[in-house]
Amino acid sequence: MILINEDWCKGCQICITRCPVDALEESDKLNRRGVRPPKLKENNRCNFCRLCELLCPDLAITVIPDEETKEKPKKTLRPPIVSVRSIGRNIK
Amino acid sequence: MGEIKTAGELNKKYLREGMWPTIFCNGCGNGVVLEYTFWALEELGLDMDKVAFASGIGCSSRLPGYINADGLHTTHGRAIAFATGLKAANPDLTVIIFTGDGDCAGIGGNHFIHAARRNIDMTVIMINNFIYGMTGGQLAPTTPIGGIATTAPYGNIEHPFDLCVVAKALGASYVARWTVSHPYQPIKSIKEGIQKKGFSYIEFLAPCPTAYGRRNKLGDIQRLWEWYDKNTILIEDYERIMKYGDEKEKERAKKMIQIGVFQDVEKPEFFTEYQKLVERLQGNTITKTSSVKSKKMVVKK
Amino acid sequence: MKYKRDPKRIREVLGDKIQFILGDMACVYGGLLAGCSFFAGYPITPASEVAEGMARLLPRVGGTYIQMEDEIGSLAAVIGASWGGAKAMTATSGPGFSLMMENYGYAVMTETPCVIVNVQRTGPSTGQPTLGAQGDMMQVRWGTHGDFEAIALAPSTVQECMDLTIEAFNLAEKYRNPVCVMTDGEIGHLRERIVIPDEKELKIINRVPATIDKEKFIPFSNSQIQKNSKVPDFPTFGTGYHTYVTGLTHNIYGFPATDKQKDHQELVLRITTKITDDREKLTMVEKLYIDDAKIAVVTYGATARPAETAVEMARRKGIKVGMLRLKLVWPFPIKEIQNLASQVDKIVVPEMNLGQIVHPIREYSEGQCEVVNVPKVGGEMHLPHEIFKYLEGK
Amino acid sequence: MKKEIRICGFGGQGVILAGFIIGKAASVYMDYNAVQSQSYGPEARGGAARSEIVISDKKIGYPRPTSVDLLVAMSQEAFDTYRDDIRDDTVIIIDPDLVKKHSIGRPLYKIHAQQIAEELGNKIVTNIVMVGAATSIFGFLKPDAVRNAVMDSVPSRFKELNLKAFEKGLEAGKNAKPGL
Repeated sequence: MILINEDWCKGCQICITRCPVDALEESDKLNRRGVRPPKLKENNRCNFCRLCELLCPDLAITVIPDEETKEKPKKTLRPPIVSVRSIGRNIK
Repeated sequence: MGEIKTAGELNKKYLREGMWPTIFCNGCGNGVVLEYTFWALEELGLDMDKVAFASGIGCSSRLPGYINADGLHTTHGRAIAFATGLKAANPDLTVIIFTGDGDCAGIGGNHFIHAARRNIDMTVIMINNFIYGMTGGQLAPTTPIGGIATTAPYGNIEHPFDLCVVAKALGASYVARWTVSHPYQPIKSIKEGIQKKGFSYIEFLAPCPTAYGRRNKLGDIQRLWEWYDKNTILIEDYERIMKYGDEKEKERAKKMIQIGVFQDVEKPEFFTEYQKLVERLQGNTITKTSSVKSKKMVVKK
Repeated sequence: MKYKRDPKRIREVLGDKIQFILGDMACVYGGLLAGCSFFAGYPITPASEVAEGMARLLPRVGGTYIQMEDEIGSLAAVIGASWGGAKAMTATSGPGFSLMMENYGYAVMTETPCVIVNVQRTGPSTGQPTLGAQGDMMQVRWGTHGDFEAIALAPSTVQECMDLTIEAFNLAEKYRNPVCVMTDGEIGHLRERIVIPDEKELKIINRVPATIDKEKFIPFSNSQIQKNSKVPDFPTFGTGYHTYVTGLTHNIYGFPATDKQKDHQELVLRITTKITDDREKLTMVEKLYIDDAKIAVVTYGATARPAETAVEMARRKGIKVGMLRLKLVWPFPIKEIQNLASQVDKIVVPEMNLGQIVHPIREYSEGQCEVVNVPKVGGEMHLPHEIFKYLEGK
Repeated sequence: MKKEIRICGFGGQGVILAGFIIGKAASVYMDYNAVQSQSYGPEARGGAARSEIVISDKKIGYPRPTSVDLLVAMSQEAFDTYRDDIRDDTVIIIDPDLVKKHSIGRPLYKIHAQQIAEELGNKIVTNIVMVGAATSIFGFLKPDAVRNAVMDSVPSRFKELNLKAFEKGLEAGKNAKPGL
């Protein structure tokens, strides 16, 4: 479950674009500022990684892991910027 | 970590009531840094009565206003100097400074340099958005070459200022740089910085969609955030490439901004050393500045 | 380290009760006696001896001395220390004082008690570093931007350098305002005898710390102030009040209210009237032969010394001359000047500048008598006869 | 009663300390009012330096000498620069080895202060020798008071040397006769 403090949302959509499992989308309703806060998609693979919660610049998202979920909440690690495998492949 | 598990509860604990939402623009990185700081404080479990925040002038300097703790919102560039006095008066306080690139590298550069040199126990969180955001997008000491600002309308020709290199050279105890786009390493760094007895400098590359992004073809918030991922390189990766990589890789890496922990050392801290000085002086019998009393006499006129 | 004022240790460190010391050093003694536990400064002639004295003595009484990177940082650190609960001071001279102007205004706006010793010299710019002058008497009053009231004292002797530094701390704590001790290169570099007051002779005022329930406390309002207090209680950082202190126009809770006319007006009126309401209580003057005087010298600081000699010379010649010395120059003692102007035919104002305090004297004498500007610039005190010649005639 | 004293010499010779000692002796140990001031600045080392003391039984207004009662000169340049306001009865003491051109048509006291100090092993105490000589020649200052002030003002490891210098100066002053 994610809770959105809708009036705090400024509509940057960082949560939507950064979600590793593409679980969020714009909602239909407009908030006080005239932006559409995010919501979980009908069918989503949210694994409660909490990235959206941490990245939201306006502290508007709270992720609450569902009680019945068997899957353990995961921590998202920083993806390597340069693939380590590619490094030094030309060493003679 | 304490009881608090969700952002909602965290915000209730650390945000000053009634102050949120912020004055920051849509997509601004300042709020993210604040959230990271809250998580770090929460994981450390500090008593917020004993944590004080200081800031200068600029967007980032408004952050202490949102935190439910003592906050000193000072004059432009001077936060570190104010914090020096605050720490001297009460060394039990954990002092955290929020500052921006203009505030810290521009007008406040000298205070930054000397606090790092003295190794005063404080944590400086510098939010670098490459621009003077609050005043509307003027050239900052950190603006990349070619960057457009209202006061560099034809592209910046100045060499940008890398404060991490400066802090490292001055021997600051802890120096790190991260982007706001990934949460875990920065939270860890803030934690380590606060725990470090000495001067800690943590820089965040944070987007300013309004004043910087818009003028530099990065107006789209998503693209701006992506820019940070594409243009930064972990210091470990950078070093590996410099050692083993081919010329092309090296060229590419050199153009990127290095991120990571640049320095993490133990070094005598100013007020700890000062305390030793006081104990040394007070332990000794005080050598009198004036005459020995028994010898004193007043000769009658 | 938390500082606790220890009278025994202070006396031990200061040494003999009667000493022959520099004016600058007397400011150090005054600070220590008042309970100053933090000094931040930057070397500048002729004020460096204050920093040197503090560096030598402060750690011995358990206080903290730090040499900052400039004067801007010095006053910043002093204000920071004050919010940390310390009695704090700095010392500087003209150019350094100019650099402090922004944070001086910050201290006024945030109601931060602190003391600035200004061992004045002349300018513009670097001017004459090694010589004394009264170059900043107007800068202290009008130097920072916006509306504010200054509290400034002007010692004429080495003893007063100590006494008025103690007084400066008392006023700073009482009114929660920066207080300046406007000494000068002449007095600062003069050695004279001082008598250190005993502990029981000392009157020490400390700020009132906030004790009200943390939920109910309003940090920047007069609504909760204690009886006999002029200012809100002080919510020292680290005591759990979670106060937000800003140089921006703020409301009674301390939060920015930059676009609110009413909040700004209320704030600025509160921080100025706390001082102007007490103008007469604050007035500190010394009078010499004023009762029957037809000519008066109005003077302050170093200039009072040759002026006094000149007045004595005139009295010996039977001229009815008196002297009014302002020990506290700001807030300006309006009533004293009005009264004097209605009594005498002429007011003579010798100053080691081209004329600064002569202006408010002229303003408040309201045309009742002639006001004569007797300037002397170039780093030398007036010779007594240079003042005396204005006392002859009429 | 008012006494005005000027001590002058090279920067670094200790003229300011000499003035301080005399001022302290008068104000702390003889209970007079005294003020001491000095020239200070870029010329303090290398050029002429001076230290001035005004002693009075009344409150001291103007803190500088207006007419000097005692002039002590320890360098030619200082002697030439700072003797413009002397009176006929001003007591003048010089070190003839340092102020070679001192024939000004009136008698003055000559104390080989630096020579005496060197005989004691360190010319650093030249100023204290002069203070001793000035004490006995000028006659106004009580030797005990000045001795106390000397002992207060020097580091403990040099106390003995300074005391010797003072006594030697005192003695030299007693035996000195004014000459042209």
